[in-house]
Amino acid sequence: MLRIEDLWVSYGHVQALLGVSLEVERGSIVSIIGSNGAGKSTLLNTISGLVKQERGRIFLTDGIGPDTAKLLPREPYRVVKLGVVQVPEGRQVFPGLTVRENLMAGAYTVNHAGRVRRNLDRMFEMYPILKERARQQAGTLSGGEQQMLAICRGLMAEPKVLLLDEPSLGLAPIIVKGVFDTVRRIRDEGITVVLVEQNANQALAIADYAYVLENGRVALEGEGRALLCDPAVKDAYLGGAQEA
Amino acid sequence: MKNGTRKWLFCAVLVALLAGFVGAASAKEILIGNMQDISGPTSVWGNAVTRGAEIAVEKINAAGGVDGAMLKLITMDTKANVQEAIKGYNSLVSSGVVAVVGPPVSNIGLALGPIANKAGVPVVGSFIDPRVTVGEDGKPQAAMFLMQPSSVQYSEIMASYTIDVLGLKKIGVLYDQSNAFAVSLMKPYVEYIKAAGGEIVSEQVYTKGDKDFKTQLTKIKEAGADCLYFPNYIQEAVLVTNQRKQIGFDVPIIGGLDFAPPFASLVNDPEAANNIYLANNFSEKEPQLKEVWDVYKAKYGENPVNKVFLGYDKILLIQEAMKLAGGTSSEHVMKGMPVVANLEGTTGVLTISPDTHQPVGLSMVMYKIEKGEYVELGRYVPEKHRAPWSK
Amino acid sequence: MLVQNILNGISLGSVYALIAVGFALIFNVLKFSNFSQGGVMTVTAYAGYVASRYLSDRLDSLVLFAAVLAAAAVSGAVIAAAVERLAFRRLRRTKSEPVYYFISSITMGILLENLITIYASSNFYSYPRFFATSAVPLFGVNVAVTDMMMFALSIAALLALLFILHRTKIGLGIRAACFDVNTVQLMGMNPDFLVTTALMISGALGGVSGVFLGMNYTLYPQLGQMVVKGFVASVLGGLGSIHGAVIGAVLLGILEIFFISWVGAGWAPVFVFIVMLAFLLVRPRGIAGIIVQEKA
Amino acid sequence: MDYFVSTVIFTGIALIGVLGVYLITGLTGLFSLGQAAFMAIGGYVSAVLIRNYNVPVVPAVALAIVAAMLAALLVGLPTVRLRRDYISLVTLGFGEAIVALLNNSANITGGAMGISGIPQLTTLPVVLVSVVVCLALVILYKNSKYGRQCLALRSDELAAKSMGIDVYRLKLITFLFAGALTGYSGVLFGFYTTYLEPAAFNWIISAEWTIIVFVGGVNSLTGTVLATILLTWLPEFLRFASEWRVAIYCVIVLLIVNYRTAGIMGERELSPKTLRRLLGRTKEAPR
Repeated sequence: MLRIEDLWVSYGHVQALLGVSLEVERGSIVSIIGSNGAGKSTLLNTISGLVKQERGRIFLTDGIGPDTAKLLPREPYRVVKLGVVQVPEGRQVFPGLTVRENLMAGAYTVNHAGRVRRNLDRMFEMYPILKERARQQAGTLSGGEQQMLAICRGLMAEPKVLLLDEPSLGLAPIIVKGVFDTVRRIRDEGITVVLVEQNANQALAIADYAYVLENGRVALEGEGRALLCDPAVKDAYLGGAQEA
Repeated sequence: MKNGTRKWLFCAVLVALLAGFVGAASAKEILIGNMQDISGPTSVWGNAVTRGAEIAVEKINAAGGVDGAMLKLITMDTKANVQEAIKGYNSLVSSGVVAVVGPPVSNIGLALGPIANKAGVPVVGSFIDPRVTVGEDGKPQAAMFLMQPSSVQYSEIMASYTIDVLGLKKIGVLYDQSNAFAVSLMKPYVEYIKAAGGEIVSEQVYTKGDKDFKTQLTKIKEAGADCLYFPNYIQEAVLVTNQRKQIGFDVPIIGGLDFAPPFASLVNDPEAANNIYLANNFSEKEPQLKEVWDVYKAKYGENPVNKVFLGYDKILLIQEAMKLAGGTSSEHVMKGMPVVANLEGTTGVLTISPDTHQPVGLSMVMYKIEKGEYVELGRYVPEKHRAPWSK
Repeated sequence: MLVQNILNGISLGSVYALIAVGFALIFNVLKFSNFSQGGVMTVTAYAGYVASRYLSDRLDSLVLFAAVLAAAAVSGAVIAAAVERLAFRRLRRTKSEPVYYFISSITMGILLENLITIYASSNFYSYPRFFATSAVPLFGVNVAVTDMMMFALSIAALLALLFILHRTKIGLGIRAACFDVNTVQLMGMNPDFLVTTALMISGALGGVSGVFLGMNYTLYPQLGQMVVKGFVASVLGGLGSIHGAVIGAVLLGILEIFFISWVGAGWAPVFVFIVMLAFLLVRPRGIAGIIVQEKA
Repeated sequence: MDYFVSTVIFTGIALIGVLGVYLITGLTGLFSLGQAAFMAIGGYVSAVLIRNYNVPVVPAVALAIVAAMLAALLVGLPTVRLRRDYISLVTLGFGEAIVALLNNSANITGGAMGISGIPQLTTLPVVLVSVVVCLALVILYKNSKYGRQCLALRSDELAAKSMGIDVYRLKLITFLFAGALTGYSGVLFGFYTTYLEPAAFNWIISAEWTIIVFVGGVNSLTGTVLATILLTWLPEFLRFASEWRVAIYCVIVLLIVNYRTAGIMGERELSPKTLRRLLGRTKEAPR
C-alpha cells in the first residue's frame, strides 16, 4: 500500500532519517518502534508531507500490481485527499471546538453529506461517549476520550492508510488496551494502519509486520511476533517497556 | 540576496549619492526650492501649491526667464513633518537654491525660522501663524515671508464680518485643539468678538482623527449660540456641516478658507450646505485668475483649488523680489522681498510689509453658501482693528 | 442628552466593531493584530467611490448603495488576498514568530495608504448621497440615517460572519486553524486557502467599513488610521474573541462619546486611557475572558 | 554641508530613541506603541524649564530625563504584569493621552501651535558624544546580568520565572532605562529643531522605531544601529523618487522583513570575528 525508498530527512544540521526504506502491505498493521529520537515521528510527518525529505520517494500503491504506484504529493492536504491520514501525537484535538465539530473537521475532504452523516453515526456507535458529549468542547474531555476523538476524527476522512503517532502516550494502561483494540478493529475493517509506538510490547503484539528504527535507520524488521521474541529487541525495547 | 545583487545595489546607492551632490546646479539655471507635503496627510494642498508654482515657472521661462536664466523648481517632500522639513530645507540649500516656496503648514514655518535665518535662503510660504514671520522680540524673521493674510488678519476679517456685518453676537466655537492651523484661527477671532461686545457662549474642541461632532454641536446648540465659528480643514468641515443638519441645528456657520470650493460639492446635499459664510483669497470670477485657471484645467483636467493660486503667486513674489533687488542670488531675494509693493498677483495686489514680512491690506472675498451654491458678497476688510496685537 | 449620547456612542461603536472583528478574526488564525486592515479600508473606500462614480448614472440610490458596498467588499477581499500573498505568505512558510507578521502588516498598511496618496491626493472626493433624508427623530432625538444604516449593516455583516464561521465547512476550517495550523493540514485542509479566506473575509468587512467611513467622513488617504480604534476594541474585547470585539467596540464608542460630553474632546483620550488601564488591571483577559490558545 | 550635518544629527537622535525600543522590544520582547511619548516628555520638560522658568541647561536636561523615567514608572508599574499584547495597547493609549495632555495645557506647552524659540544647543559633537555614551550604556546593560535575564525572558517568560528571575522587576527596570534614553533623545530633538509640537509624537513614530529594530535583527544591537542609519538615510536617497518615496521605503522594509526575517544582522553582533567572516564569505546567512 505504501512503499518508502531511501528516505533522508534533516532538520538544519541534525540528520533525522538516513536512508529509510520500508513497505506497508494493504490491510495490515505495520508497527514502527524505536527509542525517543529514533526518527519515528519524523517518518510519519514526512509521509504526511509536514516535513520535506531531502532525498527518497514515497509511493502509494492504490490498485493491484506495481504499475498503479504513484508518488505521494508533498502538500499535507493533498496527501489526505489521497487517503493517507495521520492522527498526530499528543491527541491534538481542537480544544475550543465541540466534539461534533472536531469530527466534522475530520470529514473536511469528504464532499458527500450523506456519507459524512453515516460516518458520524458509525463513530457515535463505536464510542457512545462521544455522542453523549457531542456538544461539549473537546478540551473538556479526558485524555482517553480525546485520543478516541482524535482517532475518530482521522477515520472521518475515510482513510485508506491511517498513520497513528503514539496513540498510547500518557494514557492509563486500561485505556491503552482499548486503544489497541480499536487499532485492530480498524485494520479488520480493511484500513491499512501504520503505528508508531514507544510501547513496543503492545505494538509488536498487534503488528503484522514491524520495523525497528535506530538513529534514523532501520535496524531490524520482521513479523511482529518474530520481533517480539528477538533477543536484541527484547534487550533494547521490551525490557524497558515492561518496567515502565 | 546573491553576491552580485548586493554589489550592484551598493553601486546604485553610491551613484545616487554622487548624483545628489553633484548633479544639482548648472550654470544657466536659477534653482528655486519647493517644500510641500506630497506624501503625507496634507498632500492635497502640497500638490496644489506645487502645480501652481510649476505653472508660474513655466510661464516665466516661456517669457525668457529671469535675467536670461531659466527657473527650475526642485520639490522636496516634507510629509507635513517638522523633521523632514528641516532635512529637506538643508538639502535644498546645499543644492544651491536661491529661495524656497514654503508649505501651508505653520508648524514647519516655526521650526524653519531660525535655520533659514542662519542659512540665508528665504522661505516664502503660507504660514498663517504670525509668529513665523515676526519673532518674539517683535522684529521680523529675516528669511521668512508670508504671502497670504496671517491668521490674525484673516480671523479679524471673519470676526468683523460676523459681528459688524451679520450682527451675530452669541457665538459657539468648535475647533481642532490638536491642529495649529485651527488654533491660530480661533484665538484672534475670539478676542476680536469679545472686544467688539460679542459673547462666546460655548467653546468646544475635538482632536485629530475625531469623526463624530454631534456631541459638541449639541452642546453648542443647547448653549443658545446664534452662529457657529468653525475654522478647520475641509474634511471636518464636511462632517460638521452634515452633522449640524442631522441634529437639527440650523444657525449660520462662519467658516475658514476650507469652505471654499470644492467644499459644497463634497457635502453634496444642498439642504446641509446652506447658510454658511466664508472668506476666500479670491473670487473665481476675477479676471486675473483666468489664465492660470485655463492652463491648470487643460493640464490636469479638473478645476484648480485655491492653493494652486497661492503657489503661483509665491513664484511671482520671488521673481519680483529678484527684479527689485537687481540680481538672482538668495541675498537679492532677501533684499527684494520686504520691498515688494503693488504686485498684481492672482490672489490680490501684494504688498509686503518690511516690519512684519506679511502682506498688508489684503482683503478677502466673502461668500455665502446657499443651498449648495456659492453666492459672492464682495471683498471685505474690517474698518477697525480691535484685537490688541493687530498692527 | 443621555439618549443622544448613547445612540451616538452605539453608532460610532458599530464602525469600530467592523474593524475590531476583522482584527479578532485574523488574530485567531495568525496570532497577531493585522494593522494592514487600515490600508485595506482606505483603498476600499476609494474603490467604492470609483464604483459609485461609474454607476451613479445607471442605478438609483438604494441599488447603487448596494452595488457600491458589494464593489468595496469585493475589492477589500481581493486586496487582502494580495496582502496575504505579499506580506504574510513567506512568513508562514518560514514559520516566523507573530511579531514579524505585525511588522509586515504595519508596513503594508503604510504602503497602501501611500499608494492612495500618490493616486488620489490631487483633490478631494466624496460619495454621492444615497439617502434623501439625512435624519429622523427617534426617542425624542434626531438620529442620522447613515448612522442607522451603519448600525444595521454592521449587524448584518457580523451575522453573516458568524454564519460563515459556524455553519460552513470553510468556517469550521478557519476555526480549527485558530488552534493549530499544522494539525488542520492533517484533516486535508489547505492552510494557505484557509488563511487567505480568513483575510479575504476581514478584507470584505474592511470594505464595508471603508464605504461607511468614506460616506460619512469624506475621502482622504489617512482614513484608514481609524484602524487603531479597532485594535483597541479588539484587545479590550479579549484577543481573538469575535463577540468580545463587538462588545469592546460598542463600549469604546459609548465611552468616547461620554467623555467628550463630560470633559471635552481634549481630555477624552486621557480618560479613555485611564479607564482602559483600570479595566485591564481588573480583568486582564479582556471582556470575553478567554484567550485563544497561543502557539507553542 | 548643513544638510549632511543635520541628517547625521537626526540619525543620532533617532538612534538614541531606537536604542530605547531595542531594550524593550529587541532585548525583552515587549511592544511599545507609545515610545514617542517619552520623547515628547523629554523634549517638552527641558524646553519648558529653560524657556519659561530660566532653569540652567544641565539641571533642565537632568529633570527632563527624570520626568521621562517617572512617566515610564507610571506606565510600567501597572502594565508589566499584563500580557504582551496588552502592553502595546496600554502604551498606545499612553502615547495618545500624552499628546492630548500637551494639546490641552496650551498655557504651558503652547498647545497645538507648539513651543518655539527653544535655544539650539544640540550640535554635531554633542550628538556624537551622546550616541557613544548611550550606546556604551546599552552595551553594558546587554552584557550585564539584567541583559542576560532579559533575553531569557524574551524567549520564554514562564521558564525565566521558574529560573527565579523577578520578571516584573526586570521589565520595569528595562522600561525605565528605555524611558530615560528615549526622553533624552527628545531633549536633543527639541534643542536641535528649536520647535516642538505634539503632532510630531504620534504612534506611527513608535511603530517606525519598532520596525527599525526588527529590520536590524531582533537581538542584535549592531543590527539595530545599522538599521537606524540605513533607514534614516534611505528616505534621503529616495528623494529623487518624489511622491513615491515612502512607498519605495515600505517595499524595501517589506522585502527585508519577509526575505531576511532574521533582520540584517540576525542575532549576530559585529565583532572582529564576525567581521572577518562577513568579508571572507559574503554569501551565507540562514534564510
